[in-house]
Amino acid sequence: MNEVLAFFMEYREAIFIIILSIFLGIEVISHVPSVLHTPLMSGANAIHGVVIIGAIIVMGHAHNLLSMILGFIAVVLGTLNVVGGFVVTDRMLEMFKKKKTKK
Amino acid sequence: MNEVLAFFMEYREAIFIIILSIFLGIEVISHVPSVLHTPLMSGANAIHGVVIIGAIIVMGHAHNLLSMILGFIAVVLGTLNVVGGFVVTDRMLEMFKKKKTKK
Amino acid sequence: METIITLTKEINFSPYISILELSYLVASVLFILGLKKLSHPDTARSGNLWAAAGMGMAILFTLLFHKTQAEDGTYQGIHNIPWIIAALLIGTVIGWMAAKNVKMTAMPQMVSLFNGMGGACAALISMMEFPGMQVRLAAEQAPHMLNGEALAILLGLMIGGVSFAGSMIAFGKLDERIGDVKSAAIRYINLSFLVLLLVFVVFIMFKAPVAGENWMIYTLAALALIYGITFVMPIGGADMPVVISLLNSFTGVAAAMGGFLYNNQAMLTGGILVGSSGTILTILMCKAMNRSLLNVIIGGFGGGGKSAGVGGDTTVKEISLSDAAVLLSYSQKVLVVPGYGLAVAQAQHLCHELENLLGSKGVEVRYGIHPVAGRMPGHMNVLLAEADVAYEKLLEMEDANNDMNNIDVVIVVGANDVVNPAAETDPSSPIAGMPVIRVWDAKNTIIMKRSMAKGYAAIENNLFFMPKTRMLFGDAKATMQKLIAEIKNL
Amino acid sequence: METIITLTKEINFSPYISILELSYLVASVLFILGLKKLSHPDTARSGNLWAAAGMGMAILFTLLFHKTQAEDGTYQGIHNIPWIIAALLIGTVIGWMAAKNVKMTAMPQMVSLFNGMGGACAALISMMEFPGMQVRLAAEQAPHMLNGEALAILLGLMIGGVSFAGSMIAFGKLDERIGDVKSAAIRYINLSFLVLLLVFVVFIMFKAPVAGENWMIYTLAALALIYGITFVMPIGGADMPVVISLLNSFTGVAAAMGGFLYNNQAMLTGGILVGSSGTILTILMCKAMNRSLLNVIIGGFGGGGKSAGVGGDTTVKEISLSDAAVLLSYSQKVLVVPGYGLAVAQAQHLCHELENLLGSKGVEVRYGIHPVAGRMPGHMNVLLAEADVAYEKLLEMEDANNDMNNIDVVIVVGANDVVNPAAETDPSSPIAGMPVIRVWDAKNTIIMKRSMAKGYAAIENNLFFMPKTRMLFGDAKATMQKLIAEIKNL
Ligand SMILES: NC(=O)c1ccc[n+]([C@@H]2O[C@H](COP(=O)([O-])OP(=O)(O)OC[C@H]3O[C@@H](n4cnc5c(N)ncnc54)[C@H](OP(=O)(O)O)[C@@H]3O)[C@@H](O)[C@H]2O)c1
Ligand SMILES: NC(=O)c1ccc[n+]([C@@H]2O[C@H](COP(=O)([O-])OP(=O)(O)OC[C@H]3O[C@@H](n4cnc5c(N)ncnc54)[C@H](OP(=O)(O)O)[C@@H]3O)[C@@H](O)[C@H]2O)c1
Repeated sequence: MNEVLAFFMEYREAIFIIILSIFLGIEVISHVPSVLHTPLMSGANAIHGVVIIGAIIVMGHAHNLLSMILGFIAVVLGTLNVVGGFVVTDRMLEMFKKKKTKK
Repeated sequence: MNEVLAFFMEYREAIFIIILSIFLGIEVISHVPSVLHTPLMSGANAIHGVVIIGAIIVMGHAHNLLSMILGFIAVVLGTLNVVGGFVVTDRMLEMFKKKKTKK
Repeated sequence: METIITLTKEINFSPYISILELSYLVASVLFILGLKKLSHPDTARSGNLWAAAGMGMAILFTLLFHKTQAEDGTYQGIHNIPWIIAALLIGTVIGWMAAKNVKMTAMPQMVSLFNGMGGACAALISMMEFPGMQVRLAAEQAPHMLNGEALAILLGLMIGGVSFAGSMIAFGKLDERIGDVKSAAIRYINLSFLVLLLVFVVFIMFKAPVAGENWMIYTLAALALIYGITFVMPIGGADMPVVISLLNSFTGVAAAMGGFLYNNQAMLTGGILVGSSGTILTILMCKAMNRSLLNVIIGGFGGGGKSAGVGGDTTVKEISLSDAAVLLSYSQKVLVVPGYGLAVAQAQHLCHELENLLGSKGVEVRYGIHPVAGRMPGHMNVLLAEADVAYEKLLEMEDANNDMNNIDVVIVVGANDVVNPAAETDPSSPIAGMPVIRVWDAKNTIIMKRSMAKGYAAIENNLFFMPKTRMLFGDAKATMQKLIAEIKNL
Repeated sequence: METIITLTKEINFSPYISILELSYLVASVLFILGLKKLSHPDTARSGNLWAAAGMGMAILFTLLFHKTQAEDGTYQGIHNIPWIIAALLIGTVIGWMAAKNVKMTAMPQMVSLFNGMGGACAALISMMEFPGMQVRLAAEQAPHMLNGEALAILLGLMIGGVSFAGSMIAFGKLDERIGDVKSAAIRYINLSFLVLLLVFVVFIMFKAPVAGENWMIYTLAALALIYGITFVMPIGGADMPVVISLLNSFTGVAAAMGGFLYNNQAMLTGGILVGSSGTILTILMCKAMNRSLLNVIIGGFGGGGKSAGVGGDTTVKEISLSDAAVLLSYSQKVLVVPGYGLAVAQAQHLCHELENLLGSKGVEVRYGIHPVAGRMPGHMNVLLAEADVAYEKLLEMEDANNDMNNIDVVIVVGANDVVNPAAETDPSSPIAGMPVIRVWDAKNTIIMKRSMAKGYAAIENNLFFMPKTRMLFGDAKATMQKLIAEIKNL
């Protein structure tokens, strides 16, 4: 119990930010029309590509060959996620461009 | 400029929490039907009564008579806000109790 | 805040602090969930209770577990507990009684009053924290007070003070103790006080702290109070619900300043949530009246609006009670359009009686509810619900308008602006563009009001002069009573 | 995290760190705004760009300003910058090309692939951080690895690994490289792997760290990959969009673990936002198909569903091309109901041509769009938009159903489940309760498909046997071409 409390205390700001973000994610999405489900999924997919920052950090502090190689792969994969994700989403949404405003 | 950055750095978690809360507040409210405007205003009014915690803290560490008196007043006022706020909101919402679910 | 951070770091070992922080986290989540539920009709009431539960928890745990580092370096829990409990009890009893006994129609005043209390509380906290901070900073020989703590204290005082004074004025206006002040000058006075207030905050922050020099904080408090008064004074009495909503969000921000000061998660989230959602709510309320927030604050509405010229017909036709009784009894579809006058006359119960009476004769009676009829959003819903009118009988404005051609008789009970055709026809009218209930499309219209007096927007209403309109003068409650008696005697 | 906290505290003086943190804050806000805009049709595209801008900023500022404390106590910026930029370039070129060249109909696969890349990236980060952490903790002689850092590393690996492997399988299924595996046993294998995975994570955390002992992390990685495969394998190929959405939110959580590890605000918010909004989106997608998430995951749908007995009529009436051409040309209102077959045949452009042709003859042609027609939400809208069909011509399911009685001819182009009456009549049908387009209420129905084969839910469709229904067999594109030629020749 005490360990859980200490853990909570140590990370309480992060935990708090996590909780607020969870609520925010739910609220933001909950009124989306079904036509947008796929582009939204794809856009969200691109956003979690933010993991690339972690890849850059490890790669930026890698010292041996193995971690250089792994880091390199990680950065490539993360970039794929980011760039591919945003571009594909943009292409999907381009399809809707002629869409008139609906009530 | 440096001072602003240092300020930001010092309070960045709080600033972050503030920003997330702002978004959350906006998102949560933006779909409320107009019948609920008044109860919602009243409910929100009760929630900001959380300032009473601050009043309890100052009162709890007051050492001279003046701050005792001011603290006492602050706690009374804060309680009024909290208790009155929630009770009045409840009374308002009681009026809607027979309300059937609408489409 | 800095000290609090180091404090919580140093006494990490104490599980009490963790429990306290955890309780604040839970309270914040309860506030969020409560607010979320409050914005849906079915869950609103439980939402209020959830938020209240969060509040109770935060208060209790603060009393039990809060610790501050005293000047001698030791950690001290909350002192003066008996006094605090006494204050809590006094506040609870007064608040409870006031909230329970207030009349349904006086609720906006009540909310305003409670909001003011919160603002005052925030301001008092700042006033008590400032001297201590000054002493501390002076001891450290700080060259200025440019830090987060001072900012939070000063803004808390400023915003809380404005909110307190403004709420009191709003209360007075709604309770009809304070009249409207109309003058172009006050707008400039207003603005200058705001500028003065902000300049003074900056001034304090750049001054080197001197222990015991407290005149500044008192002056700031006085300025905030004055600005609060001049801010609300020129705004029309009937715009007060919007103003209260705005001041409500101010108090939220003031509470959040306290949260920043004490690094207190519950105060921070609770305050900011109210601050942002209150702002949005204010904007939504303005939108429902088809006005901008700026327009409400600057005024020019709610009194003194130029009367739109009454064109053509200028004679008013009255209807006798017995004619009205016959007309209603032999109709198929009747629509009641209630307005502020219904609330003033407290005629909602009689309205429901009339509805039942006509219903028993086979007449279909329903209500057309304008979103801003009355003086607060949902005012009519609340009144009619109080009189046990079934929810299905209440038509929203749009639905009522769509069915208007089929209505035989519309009875307008103490409504005026919300049935004013000028909103659609006269672009120069102060209510131009506001959606209205188009009662003139019905086959007959009966208007119950006491006189030809204007409504909230203080403009003429052409409806009264239209060929299908008949007036039934008198207090809505008395007239309604007589009408019911007539119908029974038919 | 701990070290990072002290780190940022100690080098407070460096404005670079502050700028970096500020950029993360701005990036987070851009993610939030982007997501918000993405959920409204009019702003979706700019929302995507906002989020992309936030991402670009976060990456750039990380490269420029990130600092870590090395073992010797000095602060070091990002090394290996040329290599990192090379990797970024390679990823950009491949990602860009792949995204630009993929066929519209293969987009779900693409999303799945990119999602898998993100998961793999998260997993790799954990694999690289674990040995270092073990060395550090072993040096401190820590009795176990029960701390936030280890938890974040292990969960990041586990979730990222599952997401990677699952996405690859989902990709394979959508691309029809991997078939469906149906067996009750796999469900238990599945569950046991999940339990094993979780137990193993707990086991690692309770073990005392030994420097260089890396088999654990490799085993965990292997377990995660295997579980990812067994998790997705038994789920029907056409449920993949839902699965991808779920795996998408997994990757979000994995990214957030990285954010927790590095105390990185942008990763934390970005990841969690995607985690929670992705979960809600998954649930919404299931709702649109009238199923629960559990039902999708456990399967039992999308293959092998028992065929609902075909009652009464069992003969199918065909229609000749020339008859169809006449029928259409002399109708007043025609409704096209497209389905998955339209996508397979790529007949959307011909559809639009038919619409124009009939329109020139005075026939009103519109489209009835079922929300889950095709294999991804919005699939039909995307296809028809690609073929330049005007947005006003697309009716949502409800509107289409309301107008169905007035429709002279419905042309069902490669749809099956979304026009299956069993959804309404047969409570034991796997699609029971799913809303469908009630084409049988129209005066005539023409069905274009290649055979009597079943659709996605693998059930019979009574519609084909109904008296007003006529079949027009053949590939949708070829048939449509011939039909257009016939109408032109009339
Ligand atoms: N709902 C909100 O949130 C809100 C907030 C702020 C402002 N407003 C504004 O308030 C107005 C509401 O329109 P409304 O049509 O409901 O009210 P109104 O325009 O203010 O008219 C009320 C009418 O009721 C009559 N009345 C007063 N006491 C009466 C009594 N005892 N018996 C019978 N009649 C009585 C008055 O005429 P007599 O004196 O001749 O009897 C008056 O003309 C709108 O302009 C709206 O924008 C609404
Ligand atoms: N939209 C989504 O997000 C989503 C996601 C997952 C699952 N689903 C599910 O997918 C289904 C969608 O229903 P649906 O009616 O669109 O499709 P469907 O039920 O899968 O039926 C498609 C029909 O198109 C025909 N077809 C295939 N290729 C063709 C071609 N080249 N030319 C002409 N016809 C062709 C097939 O019959 P022949 O072989 O005889 O030609 C088949 O019966 C629903 O069950 C839905 O729940 C949707």
